[in-house]
Amino acid sequence: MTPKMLLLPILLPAALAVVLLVIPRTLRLVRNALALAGAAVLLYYGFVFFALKDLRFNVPWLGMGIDFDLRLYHFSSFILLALAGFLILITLYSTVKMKDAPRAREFFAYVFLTAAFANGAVLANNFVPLVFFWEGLLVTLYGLITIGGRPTSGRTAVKALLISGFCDFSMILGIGLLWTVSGTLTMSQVSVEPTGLAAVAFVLMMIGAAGKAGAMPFHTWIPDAAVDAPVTFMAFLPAAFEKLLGIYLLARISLDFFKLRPGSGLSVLLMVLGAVTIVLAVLMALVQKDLKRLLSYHAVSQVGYMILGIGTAVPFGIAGGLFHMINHAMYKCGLFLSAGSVEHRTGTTELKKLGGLRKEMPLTAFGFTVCALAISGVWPLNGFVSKEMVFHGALESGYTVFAIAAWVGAIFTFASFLKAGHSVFFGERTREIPAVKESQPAIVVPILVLAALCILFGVYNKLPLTLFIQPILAGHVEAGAHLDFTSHALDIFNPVALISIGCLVLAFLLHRHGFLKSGRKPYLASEPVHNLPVVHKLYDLAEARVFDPYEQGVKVLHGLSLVLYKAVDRPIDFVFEKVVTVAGEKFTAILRKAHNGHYANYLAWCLAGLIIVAGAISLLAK
Amino acid sequence: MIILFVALPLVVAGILPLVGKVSRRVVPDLLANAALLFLLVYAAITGRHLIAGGPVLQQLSWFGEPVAIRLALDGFSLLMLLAIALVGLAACLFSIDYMEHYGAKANYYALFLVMIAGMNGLVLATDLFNVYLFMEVAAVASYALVAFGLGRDELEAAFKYLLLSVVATAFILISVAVIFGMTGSLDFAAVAKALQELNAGAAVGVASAFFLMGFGLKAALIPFHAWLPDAHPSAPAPISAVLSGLLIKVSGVYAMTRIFLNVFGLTPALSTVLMSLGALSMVVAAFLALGQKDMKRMLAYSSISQVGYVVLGIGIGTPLGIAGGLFHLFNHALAKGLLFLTSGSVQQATGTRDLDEMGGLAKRMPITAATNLVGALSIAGVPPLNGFWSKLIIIIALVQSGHPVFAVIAVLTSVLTLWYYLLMQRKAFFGKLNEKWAAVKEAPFWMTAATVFLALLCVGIGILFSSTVTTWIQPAADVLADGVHAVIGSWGF
Amino acid sequence: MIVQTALLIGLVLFSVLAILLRDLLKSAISLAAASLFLGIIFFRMNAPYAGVFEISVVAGLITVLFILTIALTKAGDEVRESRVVNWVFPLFFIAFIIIDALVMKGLLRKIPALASGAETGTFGDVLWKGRTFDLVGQIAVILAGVFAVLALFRKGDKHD
Amino acid sequence: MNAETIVLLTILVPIVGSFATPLAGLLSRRARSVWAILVSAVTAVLPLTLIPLALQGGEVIVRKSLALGFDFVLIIDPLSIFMAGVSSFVGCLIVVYSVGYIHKEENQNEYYLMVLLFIGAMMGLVFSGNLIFLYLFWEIIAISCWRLIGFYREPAHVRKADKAFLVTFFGAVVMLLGFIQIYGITNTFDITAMRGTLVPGTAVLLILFGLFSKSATVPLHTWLPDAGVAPTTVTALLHAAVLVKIGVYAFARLFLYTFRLPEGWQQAIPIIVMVSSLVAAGAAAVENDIKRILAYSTISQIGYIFLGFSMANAAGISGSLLFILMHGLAKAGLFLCAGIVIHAVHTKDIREMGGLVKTMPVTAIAFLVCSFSVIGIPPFGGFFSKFLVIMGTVQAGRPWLAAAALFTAVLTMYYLFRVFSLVFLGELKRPAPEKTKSMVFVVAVLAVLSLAAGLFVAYPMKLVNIATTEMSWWLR
Repeated sequence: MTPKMLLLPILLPAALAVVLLVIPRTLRLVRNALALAGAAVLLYYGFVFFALKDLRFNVPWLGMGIDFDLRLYHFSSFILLALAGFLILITLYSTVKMKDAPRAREFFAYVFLTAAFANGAVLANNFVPLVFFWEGLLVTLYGLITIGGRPTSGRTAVKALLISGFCDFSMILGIGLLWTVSGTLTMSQVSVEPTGLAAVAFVLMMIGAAGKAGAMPFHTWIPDAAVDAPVTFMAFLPAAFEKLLGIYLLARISLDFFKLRPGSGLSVLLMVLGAVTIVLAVLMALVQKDLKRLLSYHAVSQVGYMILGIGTAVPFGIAGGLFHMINHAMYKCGLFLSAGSVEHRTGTTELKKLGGLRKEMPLTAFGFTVCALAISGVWPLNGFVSKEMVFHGALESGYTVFAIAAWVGAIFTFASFLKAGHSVFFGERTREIPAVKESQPAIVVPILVLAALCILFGVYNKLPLTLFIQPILAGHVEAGAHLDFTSHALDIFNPVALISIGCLVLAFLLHRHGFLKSGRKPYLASEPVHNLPVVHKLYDLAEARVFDPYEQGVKVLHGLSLVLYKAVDRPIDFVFEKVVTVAGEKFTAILRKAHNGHYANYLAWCLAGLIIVAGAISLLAK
Repeated sequence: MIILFVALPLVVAGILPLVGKVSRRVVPDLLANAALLFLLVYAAITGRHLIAGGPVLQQLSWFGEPVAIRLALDGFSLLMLLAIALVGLAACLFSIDYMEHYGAKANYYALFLVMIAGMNGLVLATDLFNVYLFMEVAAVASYALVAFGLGRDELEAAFKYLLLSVVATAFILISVAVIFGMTGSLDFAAVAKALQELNAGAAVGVASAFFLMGFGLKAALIPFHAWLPDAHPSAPAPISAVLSGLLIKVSGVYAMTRIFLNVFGLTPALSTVLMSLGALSMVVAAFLALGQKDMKRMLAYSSISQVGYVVLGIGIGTPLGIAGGLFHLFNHALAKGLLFLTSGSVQQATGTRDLDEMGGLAKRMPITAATNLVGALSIAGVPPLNGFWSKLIIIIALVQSGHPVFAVIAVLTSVLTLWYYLLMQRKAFFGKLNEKWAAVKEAPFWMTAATVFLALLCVGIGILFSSTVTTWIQPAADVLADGVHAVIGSWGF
Repeated sequence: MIVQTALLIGLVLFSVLAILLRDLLKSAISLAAASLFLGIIFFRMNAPYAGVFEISVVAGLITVLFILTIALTKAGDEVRESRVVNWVFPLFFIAFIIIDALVMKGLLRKIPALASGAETGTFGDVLWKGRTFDLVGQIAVILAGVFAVLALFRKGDKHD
Repeated sequence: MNAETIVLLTILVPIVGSFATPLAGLLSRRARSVWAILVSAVTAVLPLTLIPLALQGGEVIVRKSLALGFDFVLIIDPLSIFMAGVSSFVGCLIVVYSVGYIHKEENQNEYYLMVLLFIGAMMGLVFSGNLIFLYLFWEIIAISCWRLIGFYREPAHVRKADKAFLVTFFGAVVMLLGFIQIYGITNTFDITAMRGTLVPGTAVLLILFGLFSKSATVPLHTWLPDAGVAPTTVTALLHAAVLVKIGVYAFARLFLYTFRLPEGWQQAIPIIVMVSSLVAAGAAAVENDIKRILAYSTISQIGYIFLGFSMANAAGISGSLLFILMHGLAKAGLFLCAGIVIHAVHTKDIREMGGLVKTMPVTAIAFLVCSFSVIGIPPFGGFFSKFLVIMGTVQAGRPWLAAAALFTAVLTMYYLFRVFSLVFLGELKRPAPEKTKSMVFVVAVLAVLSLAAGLFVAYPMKLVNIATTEMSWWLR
């Protein structure tokens, strides 16, 4: 297996993207086949690389320490495999879902281009190729959102681009600082104490990673995209790819590049960011009326768990965060796909209009339920395991307040999914939607596969933990404590597990109370929480995007531009345009008045001139 | 045979009115232009290798016995002769067509040649009184030529010009008398030698003050400039070209430079006065030009401003400064002659001199517009034309001789100069065609030929500036840089 | 000395009068008187030739010419020239006179006395031997004058 | 043909060719356009033949002495070859574009004459090694710019052209004073003889006046947006590709290759240019005339190039050199797209346009690609240049400036996408098909080039690295 093979995961999808773009609309089947074949090949090589574990491809590129350096090691091979997996599921799903979409060819091209960039970013071992592939995703992000075709998708695409662009630029600044501190751009050689300038670099790069993952301050484009962008995009990028890449980089930052100390200021910062993201996002999710927006807020909230996990800087917590990353990718993608399947058949995802679809769409219903339970952290599923590890990590790190925030998040997550599940699948049938059949197999199969994986990773969690997560932490265990998470993963007879189960029961009661209070209408189950005195006000403000940093940011940008334009540019132009010309005319007018054509005047000047000249010469001659 | 420069034009001028009786137009044109062409060729070719070995002195003899006509030709006077011949020829070519509707062409050419003869005589004179006399010759001819159009404002302008010049020459005469009184002789060499021994600083100071007033008025420096903005615009175009291009330089700057540098010797006091006068006229005239509505008045003020540059250059006194000043004198003669000729073509084509009425003439008169552009950019000092090099040398000399303030003023004035030339371009040629001039045709053949001749000269000198400087400007500058010794040593008769 | 200054004041008086008088005839006569005074001053400063020329040519010939033309053209009426006398010129003129008086007297005393008569010989030899180039110049001025008259008083095909 | 003849040809062919265009014009309109394209193509190819010489990193000095110390010196080194290549290539593309663009306008003879003169003077300036000849070509470019901006002959346009000429002439003449002050110290105008001399602060200020006026940095920048009244090809040539690069090239040639900047200035220049970049970006976000927006955007991006050069470390300088290439391509593309849009919709106000992506797909994609490259988003070329400039700034110990640069980059993204969404997205107000094929072709070529420059950045980078090491004697 020559090092050159490392180029394959980048070049194959890129080439395929070009081909897919070129294939005329009529040859749709050929296109689908090609896409699936390409994804399959990528998956195969994902496994091959995973088995291979170590490979390095390094060729000089721009000089000055910048060379095209790709490195395969256990962490990147794991992410590569995961990316390939999701790619094939999404491609399969899209062959049907995007069948009659106007710009389907572009969609497939962007999907594979994203895959190429993502693979490149994961494999990169020099910061410049990393940034090159990392920011390349911006282009496809913009392209994919505009495919939504709704009038506001252009605006949302720009919003997503600006937010991600801002984060990527701050990451560039972070990398620049890191380069000056560490002296080298090769990622594998960088390992710096995060103090002083390096701390600033850490924060900036963390912003980059969190921005990509969609954490709190940079998340506002995801809910808008949920409505404006195609659902396949939501399942593909915000649910799976972005989370994987974002948390991969966050892990590498806090593990490889900087030696993050548990309990240090930066770890607390991360934990605060995580906790805040969990709580606020889930509260927003609870009151959503549209299934896709609800799921998108959950995507943001779940990232909070991962950041909290990594933020604890405790091996147990970090492992929990990483495991939660892959688990979340699976069940979130599943949830979005099932929402897509519902939308495919019924044409809408409004909770009010939907109801009792479990009889007509049993498989989607089953898939949705399994994933919903997984995300809520119900026992034996993978969500439970990774959440437990995050809870343990949070407690072990000494700051119980973050654990409590996590638990609160768990409560509302389960409450909102009860509401969603109940109103979409388990309530009684509403008349607005005609009779519907189950979606085609190409849509249902990916959902079921993901549901199965959730069950597999939950029940037999030893496999992913030892195979994927453990090697990542191998190099970083300080306390020498044997990294054995698997021993008490599934036992529920310990205080932490009991508390989480208590939370679930609490959520169920909350849902039942809401359900009964609103006269058996499942989609209003969250009203009691929604109508709390102060909270109600906050919700309205949030819906009006008051807290949306992007909207405020754009207003600030526009204000600043206006100030710069009016206070600096126009005055300078005024000086050139008016002041100089008017001054010239004024001075000339004075002089011209002196030329009135009288001979006597002219003679007078001559005499005056003579006197002055004579005086000057005699004075100066002395 | 350098007397030819004076004698030939006079003789031709003498016979011209008689010839004029015979054929009204063809022969006078031919004769005048042939004379000037001969002078040009004579100056350009034979002149150069004459002065190769230092100044040429000629003591004439009338049928055997020596006559007190002493002429001296050195680098500086040869440069002036060349300039006179060049611009004179161009103006003469131009007037073939332009003077058609004025009538009395033979008289016009006669006066023109007398003026040329006067200027040539002044340049070759070796005696203070001769300088005064030949200046009068050129002046009288120019009074008549300015009033040639016989219009009301032409007569008034000519009259004012005459009266002011008379005052100026009176003061020059006083100064000549003072010098004669002090040194007992009028010959440059003798006066220079005598002044060296006499340390009558104050008297020389007063004499140079009077000279400065007289020649200043002739050169139209600011306090004494008032006659020029009236005289030049009302004169017929070729005449204002020769006036602005040559007369103010020969009878003003040449005489002042020759006397101050070669006879009196440039004292620091005189140098500062000259430089400040130059700078003053540079700035004030530029501002005045900015406000003009009449094309030729703007060009007249621009002449005052550029003569200010020349005087500033020469006033520095360093060899480089003098070279810069002389080079600018030469370039300005060509470029300003060109501009006045183009204004003549425009006036003849549209019948007006008012810039606001003109508009987009470039469409109908492309060659005139192009040549005007070349002239304007050359004077504004925009490379690669000749004006740029001379201004550059002046500014370098200013900075090197420790006058940064003057250098900044010179630089800012060249920006101002460009401003009003752009104003002229925009109003006259570069804008949209004013429908009034839709029927306007390009100027007749000889007029465009003259302007193209001068324009090519401007561009040629701009590109081959190094050979021009070494062959023509450097010898002249060396003569002046030697100061009094140039005259004492080699001019003794 | 008094005679000298009296003559000078007379000269200045008559020339100013020549300008200010409205009637052409009177001003021509006062011009002749002024040149007469000048001729006398030349004689007193032992410049006989200058004096002769001044009186004969300027006082005699030109005055006759003026009177003749005035009479011929019967343009004896006033000259309606605008009498704008503004304060600028007189002020500077007086200033110039004062400074001239103060400075020049003291200055000229310092100039060394002229050596012996530079060129001896009759006026004719001086003119011919010493100043022949001036003769050429003189001829040129006369030529210029003639052509000027011819050009300025041409009739017929004047303006198109 | 040795390097000297090639360089002399690169300078003389366009200048002599430009004066021959009116003659070709007499023959026929086609003959003239073919002649113009031929001359510009030859000028574009000639510097490319020098690239092997550049890659060896050698420096050939040609000297021919003239009067009074103004001797004609040519420096043929990687920096000048790189600049010559970039400008002549983009110039040639613009000549091809303008054949389609102005075939209906009058006085085209003068247009082609001035464009070719412009390219010729640019070649002359890039290779000249004597301060006076640098100034001479500088002014010839100012003349041709003046005539080009006033091409439409409207009174308002000509006034703007005059303003542009006066501001640049004022700056240039003050710069000349600076040159003469330096001449007073070193008493030579020859750059190669003055390498390494420390220059007094005032001379730096004076020279900066000239550089900032030509490359339109804030205090002297208002002429550039006003010059938007010129035909789009001219604004593309002026704003994007070539004219503004002169100021930047002169900065590199004078203050990196030749003189040592006094300490105070090394601190001050980056701040000035960053302020200029920010102000221009702010103005671009507010303007509504598409060409003025792109003009302000150029002023803002030029700030980056100056920033990179003033950092004087390997990353900064190579970043700036690469920036010149990438920005030249991308911004020319943007302008020419704007040209097609204006040509079709007959208005410059972006609020009156909308939804043009449906009728002008190729132009829309080209505009998007070029905007991405200008903003600096991979995989397009602009990313590498902006990245290197920022790395250089951070390495030079100025993280705050780097932060400001990045903020301006966000502002750039904001206003470029504001333009893109207002012009190409949204509902279709004025349906207008894409006009002539040649214009769309050129725009597509520029877009593809921006992408290719990004993907195959290693090749231009090789030349840029050599130029950087060659130029920065203090690093060696």
